[in-house]
Amino acid sequence: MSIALFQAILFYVFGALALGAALVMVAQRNPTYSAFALIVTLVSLSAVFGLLGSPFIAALQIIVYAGAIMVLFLFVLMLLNVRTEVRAPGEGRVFKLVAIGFGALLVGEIGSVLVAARPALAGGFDASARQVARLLFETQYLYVFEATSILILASLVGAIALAKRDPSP
Amino acid sequence: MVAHSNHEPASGHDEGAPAAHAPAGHGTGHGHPPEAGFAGSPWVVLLTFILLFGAGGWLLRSFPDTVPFAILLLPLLGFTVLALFGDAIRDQGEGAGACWLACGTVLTSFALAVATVYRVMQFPAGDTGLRFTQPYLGFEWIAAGPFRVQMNLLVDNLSSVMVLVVTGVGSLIHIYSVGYMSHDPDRVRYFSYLNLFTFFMLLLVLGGNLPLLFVGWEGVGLCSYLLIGFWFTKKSAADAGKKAFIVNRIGDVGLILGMILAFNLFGTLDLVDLVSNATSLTEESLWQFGPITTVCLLLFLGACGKSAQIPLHVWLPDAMEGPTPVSALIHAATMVTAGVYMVARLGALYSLSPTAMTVVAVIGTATAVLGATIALVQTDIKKVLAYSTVSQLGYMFLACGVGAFAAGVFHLMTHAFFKALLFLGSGSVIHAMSGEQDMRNMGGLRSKLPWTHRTMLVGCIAIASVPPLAGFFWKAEILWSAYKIGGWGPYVWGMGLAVAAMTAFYMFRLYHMTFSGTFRGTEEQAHHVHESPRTMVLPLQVLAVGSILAGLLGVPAILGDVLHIPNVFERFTEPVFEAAHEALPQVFTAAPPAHTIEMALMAASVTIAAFGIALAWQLFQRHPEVPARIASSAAPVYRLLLDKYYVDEIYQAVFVRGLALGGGKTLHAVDRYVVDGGDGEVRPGLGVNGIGWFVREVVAKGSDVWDRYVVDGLVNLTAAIFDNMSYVFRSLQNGLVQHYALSMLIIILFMIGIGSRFIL
Amino acid sequence: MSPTLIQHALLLSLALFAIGVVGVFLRRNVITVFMCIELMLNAGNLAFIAFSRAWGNLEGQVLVFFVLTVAAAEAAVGLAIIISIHRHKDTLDVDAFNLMKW
Amino acid sequence: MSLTPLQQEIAISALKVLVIFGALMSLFSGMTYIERRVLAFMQFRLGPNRTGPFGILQPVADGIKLFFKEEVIPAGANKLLFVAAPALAVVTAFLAVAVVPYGGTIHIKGRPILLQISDLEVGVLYLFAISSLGVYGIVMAGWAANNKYTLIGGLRSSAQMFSYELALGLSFVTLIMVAGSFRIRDIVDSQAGWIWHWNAIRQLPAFAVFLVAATAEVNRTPFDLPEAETELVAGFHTEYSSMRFALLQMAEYINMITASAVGANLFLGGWHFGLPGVPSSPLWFIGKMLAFLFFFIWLRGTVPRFRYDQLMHFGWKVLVPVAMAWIFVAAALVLWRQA
Repeated sequence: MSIALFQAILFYVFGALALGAALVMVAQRNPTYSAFALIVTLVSLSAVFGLLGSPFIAALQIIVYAGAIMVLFLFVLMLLNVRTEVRAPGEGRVFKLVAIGFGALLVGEIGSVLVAARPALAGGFDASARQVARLLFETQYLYVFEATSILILASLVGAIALAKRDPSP
Repeated sequence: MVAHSNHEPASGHDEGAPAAHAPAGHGTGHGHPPEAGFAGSPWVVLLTFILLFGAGGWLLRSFPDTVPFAILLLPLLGFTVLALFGDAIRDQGEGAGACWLACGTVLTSFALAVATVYRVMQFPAGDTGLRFTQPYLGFEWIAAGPFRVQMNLLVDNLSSVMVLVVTGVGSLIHIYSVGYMSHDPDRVRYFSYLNLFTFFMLLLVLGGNLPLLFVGWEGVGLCSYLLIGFWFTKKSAADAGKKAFIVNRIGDVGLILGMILAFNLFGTLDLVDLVSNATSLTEESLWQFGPITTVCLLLFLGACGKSAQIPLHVWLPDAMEGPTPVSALIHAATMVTAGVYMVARLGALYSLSPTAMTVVAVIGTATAVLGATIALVQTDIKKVLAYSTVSQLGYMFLACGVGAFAAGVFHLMTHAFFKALLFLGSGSVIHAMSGEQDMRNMGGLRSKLPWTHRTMLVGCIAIASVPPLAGFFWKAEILWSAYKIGGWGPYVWGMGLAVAAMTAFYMFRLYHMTFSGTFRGTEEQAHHVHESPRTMVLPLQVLAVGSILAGLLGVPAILGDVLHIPNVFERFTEPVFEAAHEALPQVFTAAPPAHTIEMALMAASVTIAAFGIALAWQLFQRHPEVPARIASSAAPVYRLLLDKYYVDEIYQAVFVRGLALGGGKTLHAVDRYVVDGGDGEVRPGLGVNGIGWFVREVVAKGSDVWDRYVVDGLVNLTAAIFDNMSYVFRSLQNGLVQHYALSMLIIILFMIGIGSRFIL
Repeated sequence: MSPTLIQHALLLSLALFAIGVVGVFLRRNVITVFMCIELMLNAGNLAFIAFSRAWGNLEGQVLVFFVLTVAAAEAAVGLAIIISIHRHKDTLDVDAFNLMKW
Repeated sequence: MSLTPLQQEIAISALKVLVIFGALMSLFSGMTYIERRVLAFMQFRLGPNRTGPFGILQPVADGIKLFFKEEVIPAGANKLLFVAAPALAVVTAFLAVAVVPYGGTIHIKGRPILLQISDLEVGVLYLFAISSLGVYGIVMAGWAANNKYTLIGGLRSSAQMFSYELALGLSFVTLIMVAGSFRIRDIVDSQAGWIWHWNAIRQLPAFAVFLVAATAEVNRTPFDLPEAETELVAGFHTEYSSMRFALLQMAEYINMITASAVGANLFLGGWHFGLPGVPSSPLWFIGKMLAFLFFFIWLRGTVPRFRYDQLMHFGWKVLVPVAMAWIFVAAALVLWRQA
């Protein structure tokens, strides 16, 4: 039993977890369950990230997605008090079948590419926060970073403006 | 490079300390105006001031490269303080204190500027005699691929002169404003703007590369907008502000494009490198619109906007809506000369392109003439000065255009003195007349405003070229260098001479209408007239002295040799224009005439100036009734001048309402009479209708059948097809997001499918 | 850690992405649809990470960083939009939002 | 030894986990007693003093009582989530402890053993991640019980944790900048030596922000709005009874202990004594942690509760700006020192 095997096992465990939770999320009619399922997916994904040797992104994944975004989702769900989806009588069935068919086609297409592809494995891989930060702040990405800060600000204002009750009524 | 970035952060850190408190100290220094003093024990304040100022001085001494930054940042600091705490200060009843704080910052920068210039002069001169330092803030401002802009200033012979002018005149005008604005409730805001303007102007002149210069450029534009519209409740003021802003934008487009092209051309925007790269290029021939010419002309467009040259001169006269000190500082002394500064700064570049030089000279001359002629008849005292400014700026560009950069900058400096003096004087007059600006309601103020009168007189003499004051020397210099280039030089010289005469005339017209004769104002104006407070008179006196002495700095060589007065100014600034002057001989290939001619020209300019003065005296002192008669006899010309050549109206018609209405009418007329012309009966001719008539009578009948069955048939068929297909397609656009998403997915799959063919 | 593992990670990301895509079509609740989109984004992140691991190139990590940022902004605005829509139409059924048609 | 190195590693880690787990459990039960006792003294009461000497066995009694109580699951509740919530809460609470170091390295039979379950390179970020997951337990509990008090309690607490996590994180940023690492161990070691190297002194503003934010983060007075008895019965765990209630309580206390441990590590120099001469030892760390715990209890005995709007206002308009400002200052100082 070696470290690599250990990691591999963990990888498959978390991968399966993510996959299963994702399926649950899509299959589930109750949006709140879907939300929790998605959270499980995200957390196990972050574990996968960690196993793929990028602890920084793994942490960020949980902080941003699980910690912020999904809480927002849950808030909205509770605020709007969303009920379970009622099954629509008949109509839309064809559409969904077509959609699933195309989804399968997607899997087929990209899967064929991926299966055929033989990814390499670089040695001496170091994705520590320090390295990522260097790349982020010492290259052209700095401007993108600043731009994203502006984006965040804009979305902040936009979200407030949108969700604010209009005072008139 | 003298500056080393290694100790920059440290010193950049401590330059704040002295700056932060020196103004407060100054506040206490002058700070006992009748209105209010500083709260708290003055002794404590004074002591802290002394200590901190000493500490700051020591630090600046030990890190001399931070001094220019201190010069820059002091006014900014003043602005910040006033902008953040201004209202609080005012509500504390310390408004006057705030004003003095503003003055303090600028005065301190002035002191530092003097120190800097002194230091620059200590540097070992380069082979050209150029002494410069490039203080470096220690970081790169923009680093985008090859486009790198350092955060560095440039202090050399030229910019140090400019800094002296800006801070010197600026501080005087600050002090003046304390008196002038003392009754204004918003004066704190006013002073914060004034400080901000000073900061940007200093950035403009000190900026070590075009982008920094551009920041200052835009900044002063902004401040000018803010200050013109300072009394924004008055619609005319607000409109004038907007006008200035917009017109300047037109110029700025040129400046930006020019910068971009310049970067493509030289691969750098650093001023020093620009000049050194420029010298390596070969000059273009006349009327060859190569890259250099294009760059120069684009930059010159920017200069036109900022320095109010034809065709962008229209904003400057309206800018007089702002407070008079603002007109003095921004629209006479500093900002409007930015264009001249830039052209002179890039003289090496311009001198490579005869085309650009010619354009500059021609535009300058034209503007000079235009401004002078309009100024002849204006009756609003500030309008006269405004147009005089326009024409003097034209003079400066004329100088640059004929390659006399040093003379142009010299004119710039002296003009800053006496034009600021004149504006402040007029401000004092207006102040005394309680807001009256029309000279027809003035007169006989000589006794009432003794100091204003004396100083104004000095200003008038200085601007009308009377030796040995400034005006005479630079006019002689510029005209001579215009004449000696040969070619079109003499014509320019003639124009310049005429302008000189007109200048002398309208200045003394202003003088006489204002100060001599009898008082023509209303009664309560009469007994209300009073000499301005000390704070306003003092700057006038200082500026007057400056106007008298400044001229002696730049005595033309020919006179200097006789009188043994060296041309200090030219010798000091010469190195900056070395590169330009080297290139000039290829541009102006005329053998310089003999010195006797120069003497003659000088004599001519003196005599014609004297003539102008005498004429003004005759018309407005001896026979005040004559001008009216002249005006009526030459009514059309008079109206033309009085209405400023209708330029505003033309712009209004062409650009504002133009294409909507004026153009529309024309087009309509053309359309109706030329295109449509002649419909067989009424208007015979070969317009559309003529042809139409022919067609209607002959061709149409035949084609009708074809038309109805074949053409319409096809059209209807197509229509039918689309009509039916629409029923199919509209179901695609059913507003259901998911359906759209599906179609999106399908397309993506299609694309992936194609792409994967290549991968596999 | 072996190349096959990387490959499986990529396949996992593909599977997640496909699930997200299908989910967008299956679910009629706007919020769930939105969550499916988030899932797709995550699949993309996974692919980025896997590739960056494969080729020892950190740019993938940086891109994930930006995806996270954008996702956060998007979630904020999107949920705000959903709330305001719900306020007007009082439902979260995507089929109800069909004003954008001929 | 017949174990392969990997197995040894795993065994040691398991051992560490067990030890820490036991220590936490006992500390938790101890805390319930100590808190009641101390509060009682602060209010001139006696507090629990019947069971055992000085009532030391009180926690045991409580445990037994809770254990034998009836489990009640409300009819309208969402069973799955209702059951899952306490578990989630406790799990996240325990997960956070994994990266908290409690001493340097000790050597047993020449084998270096790190006094820490796992020394993550992104320890601080991990802490955030886990603490942000902690919200879900509460939200779930509040929502699943299908009761308006619990729902409001859950929403409140999640909103509160949200807002104060921000301040908490910002207060850590400066430490990270100064230590130049996300590794908690590095941050602790950056405070070795004299006492004024402690971040609590060197970075007083950050410390102040941390104290407030941490108090809010663990829902202690004056920020215990989620279970504001006077308004919300018992907040999100109104409907819980018996062991699930005990679990929620445990989660709260474990969170508090974690917060104290983190505070002791990041701000009070962890296992360093504060004088260059004195050898560093886990004892100092434990002492500091206990001091923090006492501080929390003290607060509860002293300070009245905030109003909800005040809480939000304070979090967003005071705490966050202060932290930001301090970040700017600290960054400037760091840069200046580097130059």
